[in-house]
Amino acid sequence: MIINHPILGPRDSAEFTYMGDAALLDRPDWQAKDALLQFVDYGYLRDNPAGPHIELWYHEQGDRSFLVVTRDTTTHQISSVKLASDVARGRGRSK
Amino acid sequence: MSQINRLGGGQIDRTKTLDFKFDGKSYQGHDGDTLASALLANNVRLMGRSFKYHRPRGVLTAGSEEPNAIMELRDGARQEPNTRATTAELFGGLTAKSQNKMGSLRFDFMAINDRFSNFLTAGFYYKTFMWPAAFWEKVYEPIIRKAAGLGSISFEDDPDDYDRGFLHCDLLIIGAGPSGLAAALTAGRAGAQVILADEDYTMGGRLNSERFSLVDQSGADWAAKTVAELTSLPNVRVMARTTILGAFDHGIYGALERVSDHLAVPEVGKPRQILWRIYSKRSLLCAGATERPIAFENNDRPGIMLAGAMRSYANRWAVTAAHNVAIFTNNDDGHKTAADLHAAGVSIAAVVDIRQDAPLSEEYEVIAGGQVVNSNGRLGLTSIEVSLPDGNTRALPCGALGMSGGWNPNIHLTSHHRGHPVWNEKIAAFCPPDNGPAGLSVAGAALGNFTTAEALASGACQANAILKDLGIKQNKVVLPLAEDAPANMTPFWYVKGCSRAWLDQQNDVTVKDVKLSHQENFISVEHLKRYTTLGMGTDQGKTSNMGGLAIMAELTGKTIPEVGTTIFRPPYTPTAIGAFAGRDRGTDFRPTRKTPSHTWAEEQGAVFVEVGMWLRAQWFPQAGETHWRQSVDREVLATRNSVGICDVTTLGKIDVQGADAATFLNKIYCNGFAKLLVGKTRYGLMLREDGIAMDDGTAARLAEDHFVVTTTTANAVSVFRHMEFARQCLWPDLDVQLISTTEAWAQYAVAGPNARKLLKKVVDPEFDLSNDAFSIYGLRQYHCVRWTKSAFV
Amino acid sequence: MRYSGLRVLKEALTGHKGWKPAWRDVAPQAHYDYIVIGGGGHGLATAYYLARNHGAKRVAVLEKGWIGGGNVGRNTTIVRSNYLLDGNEPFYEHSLKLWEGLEQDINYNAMISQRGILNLVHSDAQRDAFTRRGNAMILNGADADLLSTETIQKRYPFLNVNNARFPIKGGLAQYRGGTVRHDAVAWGYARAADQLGVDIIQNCEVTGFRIEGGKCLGVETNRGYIKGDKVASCVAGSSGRLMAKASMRLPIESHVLQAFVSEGLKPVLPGVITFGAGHFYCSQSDKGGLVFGGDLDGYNSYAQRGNLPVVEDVCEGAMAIFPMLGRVRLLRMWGGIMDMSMDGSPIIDHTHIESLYFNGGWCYGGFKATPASGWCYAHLLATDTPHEFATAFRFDRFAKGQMIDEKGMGNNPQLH
Amino acid sequence: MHNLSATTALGGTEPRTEQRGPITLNEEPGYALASVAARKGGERATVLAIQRIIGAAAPKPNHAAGNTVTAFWTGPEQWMLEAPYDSHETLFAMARAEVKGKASITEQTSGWCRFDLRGVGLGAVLERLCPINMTKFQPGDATRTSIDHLGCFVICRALDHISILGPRSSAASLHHGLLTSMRSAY
Repeated sequence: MIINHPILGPRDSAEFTYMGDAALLDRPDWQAKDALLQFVDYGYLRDNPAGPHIELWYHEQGDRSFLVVTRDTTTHQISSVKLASDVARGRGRSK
Repeated sequence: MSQINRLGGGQIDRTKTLDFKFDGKSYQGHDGDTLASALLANNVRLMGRSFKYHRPRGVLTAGSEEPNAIMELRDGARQEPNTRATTAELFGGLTAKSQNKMGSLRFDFMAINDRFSNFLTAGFYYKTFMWPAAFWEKVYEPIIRKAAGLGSISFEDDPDDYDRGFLHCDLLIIGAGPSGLAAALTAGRAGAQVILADEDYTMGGRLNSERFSLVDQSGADWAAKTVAELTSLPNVRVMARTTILGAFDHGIYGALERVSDHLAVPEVGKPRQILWRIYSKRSLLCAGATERPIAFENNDRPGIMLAGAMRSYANRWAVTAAHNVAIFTNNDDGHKTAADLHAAGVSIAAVVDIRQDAPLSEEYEVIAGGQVVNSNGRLGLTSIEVSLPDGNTRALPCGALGMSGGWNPNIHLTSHHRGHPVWNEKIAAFCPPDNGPAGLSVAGAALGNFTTAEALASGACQANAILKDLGIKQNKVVLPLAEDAPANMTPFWYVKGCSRAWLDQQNDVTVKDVKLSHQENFISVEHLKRYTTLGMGTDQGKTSNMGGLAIMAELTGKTIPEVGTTIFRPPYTPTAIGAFAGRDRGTDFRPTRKTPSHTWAEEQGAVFVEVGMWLRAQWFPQAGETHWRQSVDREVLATRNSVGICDVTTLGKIDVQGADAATFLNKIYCNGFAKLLVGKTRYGLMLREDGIAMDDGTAARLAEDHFVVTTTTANAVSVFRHMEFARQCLWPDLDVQLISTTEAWAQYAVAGPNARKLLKKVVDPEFDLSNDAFSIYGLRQYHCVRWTKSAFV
Repeated sequence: MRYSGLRVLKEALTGHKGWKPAWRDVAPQAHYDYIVIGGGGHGLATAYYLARNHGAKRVAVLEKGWIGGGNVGRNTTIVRSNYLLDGNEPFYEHSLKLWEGLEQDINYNAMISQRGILNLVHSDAQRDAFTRRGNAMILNGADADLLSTETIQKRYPFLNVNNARFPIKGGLAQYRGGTVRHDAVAWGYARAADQLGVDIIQNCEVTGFRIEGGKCLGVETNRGYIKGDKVASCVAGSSGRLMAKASMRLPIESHVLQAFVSEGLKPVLPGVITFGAGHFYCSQSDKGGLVFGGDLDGYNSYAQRGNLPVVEDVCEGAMAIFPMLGRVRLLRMWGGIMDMSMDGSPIIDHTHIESLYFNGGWCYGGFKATPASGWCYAHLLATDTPHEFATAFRFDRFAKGQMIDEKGMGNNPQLH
Repeated sequence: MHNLSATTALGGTEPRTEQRGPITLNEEPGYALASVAARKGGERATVLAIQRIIGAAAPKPNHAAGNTVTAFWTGPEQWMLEAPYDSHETLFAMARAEVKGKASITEQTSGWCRFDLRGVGLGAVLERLCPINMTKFQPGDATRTSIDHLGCFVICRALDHISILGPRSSAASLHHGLLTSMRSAY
């Protein structure tokens, strides 16, 4: 597969390590009242869609960027690639 | 002259005579021959035995779709089972052996199976061999296993090297027949980065197999001239002997280049084969078409082959399988073979055409409305039986028979992404699916454009469409005028009433087996394939599948497209495991990581242990020590009583800097680091998100905003990955910078009561190693050396 | 109709006219006691054991395509019970025992071939781990044998013991492990179930569940609504897709695993051999092809095909231990959808929806589990209590911290 | 204490040189390395500091720049500085002084081994090593990719001169891989 890195351009996916569903960005607040329940959900349940899947790829053999990739799991076609740090900020993550 | 079946003309170099051996017997061929053409030239028709019934087998095709003429090529460690004689280039000194036989090829004791074929029908083994239960592994299975399989291996290590590589292009053209060459000219002259790959050693495809001319030159000459021009273009890479074996995601193709297979031994330092990973923006499949046989009783004897292959042998290799040849056809193309062979001086026994309105010939007999219903000849064809339109049967002596049942486009790569082929009624064949691999277009015969003129035009046209998509200025190439005869064809799959009519010649699947499969409810094409093994041989059913589908359609009262087809998977042709592995074998299987003291440790005779690719000195045996415990006990005691050193460079080391470095470490470790004093080290435990321990190590604070973290050797990579995840995905606004320094710093642990004493010897006196100055978990930096003191090793 | 050598003889002499369909093609009825969704190995085995062990009468197996078309039709055919953890080992040992008597039980020769499985060891740590595992196996009634390098070299002289990046330092053998003709498992169970009255319905795709008041009443299909007293999902890699129709999220990701077969060869390998320092395992089929595989491609996929890097990785493993295979050709590669669970172990359990049951999360170990999976799932469906060998395969084990994580990889489905 | 002798990454006291056809392969031990990573809010200052250090604009992604001291881009807001060891033993300290706390500097000297390939026709060697599109790899281009399982930096110094930096501990494996490619290509 080819991942079109937002900074570096098209790169072979073999340079990357797959890190799973990008829902992992939405790490629950560990101080929430129902933190345990939320962490079970966060840690163990997945949408696992047959279709567009938003997922994390780590450019381990490249520039070490985490990317958020939208890829169709039935065709492997990739429709969007973003820097994970940008996406994380967009989802309200900061410090 | 021994090559009694050699004709005039052809594209072989008669000035170069090559000696070779088949089953121990010496023969001669010429440069440009394949093993198959050279054997045919020497009147060798019997080349193998079938899988199940051990029926005599001769060559069926002239290409990589060959199911029958498969052999053990070469000797010793280079013995190569199941090699197609039809694609093996002849070289001086080549040796080949027939396979899957007991005794000699002519007298194969296993041919007894053929007598029992009535018992050995499709799937018979699922119904028996169950009693007594213990007999399966002990008795039945060993017999079956010994009988099964085709070629054998040498059990010696493959002595040749393999390599891998990466190529990029705007346009990958797969196949260098008329459509591929026209496309390459179009795109190449337009300046696009083009790769043109063909599995054959001579490019040109069918142009090399036909007699017609392109205006004033032969097809082969035009192909050679075109290839020469393409080779001269710096933006075109012409790759002969290169099979595109699979279409992978996003325009990536696997390609196998056979660098040295046409040589007795690879040149020193050169690989036998290279597996290229080709990154293409667009690709164009110009893989041509494969002719279909027609099933009739005993249609599997040596000498019975595809009519188009006969034409290739005659026109390209100047060879005929026999001097008296018959043709069985349902289309006009079969007549071309008769005409070409006749022109080459081969006598034509008759052309048997199932069509009442078959074109007639003044040169030889054409039996219109006839059918070949049986054949004779123990180890090779001697005659055929033909049913005439008037109901009578006539015997026709002949040494070879060409079958032409129409052509199937070579659409294999288009279904590598599981796209389902689409039926084309006009040519009665499956054509490329609409949902083939993104970026892959198809041209020429692979698209069902069977005439040369159509193929040339479609290649150029598709190339221009691709150039347009790529934003490259299109280019009008003037193509030579070429034959444009329509391929009149009446679909005809098998002769009615036959039972032992072979569909899959390698696996011995007959019309009868398809009928049984249907009777037992194995009707889905996938069930048919799996139950009968139709199309599961080394040829993957390139010549056999269609017949089975057509018969199943008839049995179920459905149309062929309703029955459907199994789809093709990579590789296009079987590919050496060694090639996929490339140079990653033996001690080069994976990189080795060595510590700074590795050479010293080797000199001390260390025994190494493998940890995370590192070689770590485990213990240092001394003279007289025979068991590892003796060495280890001695070393432990020495450390306990005095001092020991250990190269712990293999531990992961990560530099953590930034205003929020301490906050960051607080988040990823169980332990707190915010309050760690500068100059101190603290043990840290890292957990996974599910609360289970992930790694442990120490973090040393070099400055308010600077830590060095150590990890275990095995987890160095995954801990760094986890920290990057935390930094980029969880807390993207923390001011933290991470960089691995595992490689940049050597690291030694010094332990034991005399550790301080030892340090004093290597450190300049101004460095205070007293307990007050250098206490537990203390840390000092001195020149380019950092010292930490910890109770954790 | 019973299969036997005598019967084959008789049919051979009478033109094979007497063979009957291995299973009937039937149209769906309006109502079943049990609806098993998925005509793969596990689904067919479940239906068979429902009828055989529990006397269930009205059982339907709904298959969206052709039976045996999922992972039972494309796997590397290995059976074994060499597990470490208590939640797993008794279950897989039960499965192996069922394999051992399967052919006589279902009157179908699935060519269960116990030629042994050997896991190679390449480091001291690995030897320790395999020693522990071998002991766990023996404690659970399975067989295990720790082999020295010398024994391995003697028995498998063609293995690359020394001239390797990762020299072989021993191995763990299970002699009762081996291979099975995978397609025949589906066909054999289908035929046996059919003979007990089970309806096997091909080309019948479940498009939705009818759920009212927290209870599942039946399934919508492309061939109409079918009422079912108990509805059992058993669709392996398609679990995520199917259960989403019941609005369930699962502790499962679907990944692609590729497998490979070589051209046919005269006997090369005596059993199954796995390479411990890379990702590669290999056996030889009765037909002569080397059947081999390795690691997952490592990304979510329902596409049933993989990519080159893993093909190369697997062949590197092959060449690392069998340098004699360099000139053997890879004939065909294919990809299956693996229902990778969060701890690498399966689920056989009720769902939170009444009358709706779930069997899945087999990762790439589902084939060897086929008989026991069917056996235990049938038990759960018939009795509403988990079978004693499958009590650990619960949905709630993640929330309760009772994961069955053989590899200790945690919730990284692609690493199990 | 200071009675130490330096060895190269390949373990010798002298750098290794190999020749095959038109291509030369040299082990290049004599370079100091330091990494630069901008701190939050210090991005602009870091770029300017690099410009002062290398005498050229800080290289953009996929690029290298500079003369005696060079820099190549290694990641978002991250660079590696490289300079001859003999003249720039204190590259780390110098960089640290120059960035004035706006960037994190890490000593990387000897963390990476460097091999230089020189000669006409380097494409044929490189295409056997890594997926870089060699028809487009121009002087000033620099990237990180995987070579024989090793994460390496590849820097095009000139059309006939390419540097490869790999992890020091695997220098022997990398060197062997480069040599194998040279033999396969020429």
